Amino acid sequence: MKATEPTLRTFATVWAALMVLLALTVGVALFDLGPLSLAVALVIAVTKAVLILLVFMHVRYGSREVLVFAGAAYLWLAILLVGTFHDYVTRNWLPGPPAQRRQSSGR
Amino acid sequence: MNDPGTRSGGGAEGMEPLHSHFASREQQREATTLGMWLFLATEILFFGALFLAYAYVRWSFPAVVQQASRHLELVMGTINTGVLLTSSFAMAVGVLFAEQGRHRAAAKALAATALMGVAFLMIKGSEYAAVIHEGFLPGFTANLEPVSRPGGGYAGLLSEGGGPVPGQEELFFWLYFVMTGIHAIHVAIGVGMLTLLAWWMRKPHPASRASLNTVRNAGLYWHFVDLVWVFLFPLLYLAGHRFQP
Amino acid sequence: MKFPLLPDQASLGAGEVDRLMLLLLGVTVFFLLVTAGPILVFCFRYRRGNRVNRVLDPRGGFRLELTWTLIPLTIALGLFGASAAVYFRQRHPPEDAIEIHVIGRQWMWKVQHPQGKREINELHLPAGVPIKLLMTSQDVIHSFFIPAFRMKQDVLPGWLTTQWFVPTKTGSFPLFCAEYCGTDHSRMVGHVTVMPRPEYVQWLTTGVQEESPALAGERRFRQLGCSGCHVGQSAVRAPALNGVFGSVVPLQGGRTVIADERYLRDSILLPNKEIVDGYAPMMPSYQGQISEEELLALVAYLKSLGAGSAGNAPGVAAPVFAPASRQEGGAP
Amino acid sequence: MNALPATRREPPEEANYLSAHTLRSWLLTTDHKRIGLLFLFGIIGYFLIGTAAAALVRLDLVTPQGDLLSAEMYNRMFTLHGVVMVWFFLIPSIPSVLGNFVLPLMIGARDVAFPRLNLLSWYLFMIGGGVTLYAILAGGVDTGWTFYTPYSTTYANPQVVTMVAGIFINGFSSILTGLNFIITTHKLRAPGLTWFRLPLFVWTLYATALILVLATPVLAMLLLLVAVERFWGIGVFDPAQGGDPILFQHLFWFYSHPAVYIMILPGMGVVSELVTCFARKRLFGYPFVAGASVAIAVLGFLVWGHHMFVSGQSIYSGFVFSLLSYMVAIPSAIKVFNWTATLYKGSISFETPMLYAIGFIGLFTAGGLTGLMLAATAVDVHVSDTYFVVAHFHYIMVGGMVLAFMGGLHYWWPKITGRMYPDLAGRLAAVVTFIGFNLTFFPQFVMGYLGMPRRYHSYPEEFQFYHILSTAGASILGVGYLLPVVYFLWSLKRGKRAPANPWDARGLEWTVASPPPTHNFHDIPEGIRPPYDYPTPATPPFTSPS
Repeated sequence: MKATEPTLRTFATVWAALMVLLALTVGVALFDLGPLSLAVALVIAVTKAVLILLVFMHVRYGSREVLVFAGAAYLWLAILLVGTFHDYVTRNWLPGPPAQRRQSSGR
Repeated sequence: MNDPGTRSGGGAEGMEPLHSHFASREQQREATTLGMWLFLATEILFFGALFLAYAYVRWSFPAVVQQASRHLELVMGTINTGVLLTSSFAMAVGVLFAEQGRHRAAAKALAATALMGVAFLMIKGSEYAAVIHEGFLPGFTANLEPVSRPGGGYAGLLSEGGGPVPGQEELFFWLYFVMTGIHAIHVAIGVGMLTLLAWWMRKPHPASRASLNTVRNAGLYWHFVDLVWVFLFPLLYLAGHRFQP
Repeated sequence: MKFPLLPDQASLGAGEVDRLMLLLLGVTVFFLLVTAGPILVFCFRYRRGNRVNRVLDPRGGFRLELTWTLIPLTIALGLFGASAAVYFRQRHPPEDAIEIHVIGRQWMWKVQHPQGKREINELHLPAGVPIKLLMTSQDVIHSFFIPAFRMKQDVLPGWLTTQWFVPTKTGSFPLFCAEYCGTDHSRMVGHVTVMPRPEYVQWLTTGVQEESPALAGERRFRQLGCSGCHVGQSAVRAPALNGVFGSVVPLQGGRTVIADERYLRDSILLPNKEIVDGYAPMMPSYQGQISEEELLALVAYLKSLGAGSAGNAPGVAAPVFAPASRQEGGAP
Repeated sequence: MNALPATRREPPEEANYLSAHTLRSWLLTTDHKRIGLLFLFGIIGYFLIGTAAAALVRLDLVTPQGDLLSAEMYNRMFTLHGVVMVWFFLIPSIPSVLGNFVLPLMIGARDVAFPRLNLLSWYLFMIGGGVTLYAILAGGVDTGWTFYTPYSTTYANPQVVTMVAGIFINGFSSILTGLNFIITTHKLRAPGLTWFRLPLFVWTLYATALILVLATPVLAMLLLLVAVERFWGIGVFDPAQGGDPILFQHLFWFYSHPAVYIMILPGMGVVSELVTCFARKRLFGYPFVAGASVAIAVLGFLVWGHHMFVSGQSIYSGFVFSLLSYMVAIPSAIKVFNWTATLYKGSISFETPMLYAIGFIGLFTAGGLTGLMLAATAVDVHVSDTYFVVAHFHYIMVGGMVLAFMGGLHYWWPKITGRMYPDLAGRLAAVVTFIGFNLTFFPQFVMGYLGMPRRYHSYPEEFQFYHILSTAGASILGVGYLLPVVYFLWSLKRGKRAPANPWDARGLEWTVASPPPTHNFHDIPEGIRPPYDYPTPATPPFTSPS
């Protein structure tokens, strides 16, 4: 944890970084990267979010409890998403007997 | 806020009246900050349920989401994100000035943040108008007459270009309007709060109603609203690649 | 006023579920004895005013805690394993089961046998033969529940669910709707009548002769113009449907899915949900134009198209799917 | 509970938190003790409404064809029973009544962290309740308390949105209470009161507050989406649009299963207090019981899928949720074993609170173990949506939570009102409740396994015998609930004046007068003793790993 309190300059640099990341995410999204495009967009969004959380919201300069509370909220969001999605992902893994799952002759 | 139980001291401390049941200002500040963070935790999960609905639609209809996402106003969305990020910067500066006791500068910064919030809402409004005008408001045609939907099939969108037939795009645009709508409501609440705070802080007398903790909490709330938009923007606007080689 | 404790065991699976239930009952009685027993003894022995040795040895606390954490943990894992095995069998229909279509709608069950015979709130079954129910709903969520078979499965609108059983005991057993579905949820009941096999075959031929779902499906297939794209060398590129049922279909975006009844049904109503790799999403949605019965009939017809048989039905093009190179192992 | 006239022969009371009697002093109070009482009035009212609906349902079920109510009215009654009991009695009762009253006293604080938010929580509770009552009077809702789509969004009658709004508002009351308790426990503990010296009731309230804060927002969004789908006609739960009714069930049970832990955890905390006080003995394995409380709160969030084994959810998810449901049973088992061990070599007296506590341990264990049967996917396929499930959750809710609430209310009644209630009448009520409860709900287990479905207005004849037994039990249970109302009201006027520590219990709340002064402690208590250090012969001082 950086002990020193944030100054105007820190905020300005973070602001600039956010603007660059915004331009980056829009630029990257113009091209078709297939499934990768979602991953890149999310990575950039998470970095922007972490920047805002740490500097603008003083998580970095506040007490450790704040970090625990913020982390817990995102962890619970992850529980909701993962818990629901392991249903959607596996819903089509049909329990059909092996014969039923043979491969159809390709083109 | 000052209720009977507070003992307000002078100077910068005046900005932070101590309530009776707290032992010290330090304890009170930590308690209010933690309390605000807990409230933000509930907001994260409140929006989280919506993001789950988005994840379901994107998982079930990937092609549709890509097609429909291209019909959103990318330029307006990008400007809006820029405006909100800048307002977050202004908010952080405002809180910094308040902590340094420079009331007038803090009031101006808060007013600037509120102004940018209003700008965000106006851009959002015009974006809605544009999208509705193209007939993408689910359940309505371009000139807003309700469409009787046997089972979600309305002529509108995309069928002329041989693209996916309507029915599931309504889900994407429904998500678009619900997610950005609820976010816009939060922005509006934030703007209202910030204008009130800026008004209270412009005259620096000790018993001013805007205590330092309130300003800090307003800052946390505003940064959170910006945080939600940071995720909303790519998921809704950048779902489909725009550049056709 | 007879008051039975166990419902009749009328299906192969019923005995298994009852045995598992008795095991769980045993565990419950064991834990009740291990807690309520000592509590009653301590309450009596250590009641206030009763002069008895109360010197307490504080050691051994942690070891005791460990024992009554690990023992319940192992028992719990054992119970999970036992029930998971039975559940796995409960949800694995054999391939040669007789498929009966069930459609739930607000406050009645409509049943259709593969030979075409229809029933309302009644289900006649042959004994000793595996039966697979293919179920969907026309409005809200229902649940096809036969206590005697210990079997239940929710019936969802817009989704196809299945359940299977092997009726053993002949007789008539109650049928309930178990998921709350509105005002007359409690009147959505009926009877399941299990008959010896020859009697069932004979029963099928009585009453009005109906067209079998597969034939009705083929008629509807042509009426709706599906054959225009999916059959023969048509100008429009659409996947041929011969032998599609049960095969692994590679989708756009790299995922693959098994072409089961649900996939066939979804492809008709929500064509752009799972688009086959290498094809443009141009199939129109038939939402609102096909009733649930016709949908099930179409699914039955598509399944009859060379499912398992090597030869092509006359006039139906060879199966056309993505290149064989995109091979994945069979679904787990 | 308005004026407390000092009768002639008793000395005039010195000023305490009940002294001011103006309406404004009640409706604008920020004193956690008064807000606790305000909540008590609220939940008693809603409990009566919920019980009335239950009585109508039970009477209607006496005959197979259900002669008392029409099918439509029956559906409205069980929905009313579900909604009012879950959101307006079970969830707020122990945290908002006993918790609000006792938590600051137990940790040596003058009040909760945000007193004004605490009052706002009560107002939101009453407004939410009012809106729900309006929805009931304006025609009622027949979707069941679960509001499953697409029935609730496309087929149910128009009052659904009003009731959903009522529950939405009430949700924020839960969030504010939870938020208040977490910050109070973190920040306002008396100096020297470390986490491992806190009474168990504070631990369970903290764990409950975690769930309140982390689960309720998902319910709020879900109800908002249901309302949006009813108005707009389009929504992500509508299968015709490609939506998924099972997505609704995922979001609903993500809230509702942790909600059942919101209901039971405070009850466990109360029982830990009662068992230690009336056995005059330290709690056995304090750190394990405290850890188990938080473990239940956290694990409770992972298991919601066991409500959906037959709902069309994927089989493999069923295995995952079934395994996790077995894991969540372990902390509850640890708690029950530790209570049993606490009774060993104690000197046990059987006042009313202790009877309720022992009743709780027995019935909660039975309820919890039938939960193991439901977590077994294979058995759940047969018993899901039958009376077996109804019996299971009533064993936990009524057998567990209501008994613990009654026990806690009797235990802290002298502290709240300054009056003693007649103990003999209390014991009678406890025994009558225990008998009535078992006669009501045990036959439902048998009926459930026989296949009697839930929410049925009319049923086949062979179940009538069990229904009659259950209705008979319900009437006894009704008597068991009415008795305390009688002697509690009696005790307000003519009860013996309660000393500061009637049970000679340990804990900071017993060091202040009863009823306590407005600001709880004249000066913040120092020299905190380890929790429950009851003197027992030749016991070396308990060294808690603080």
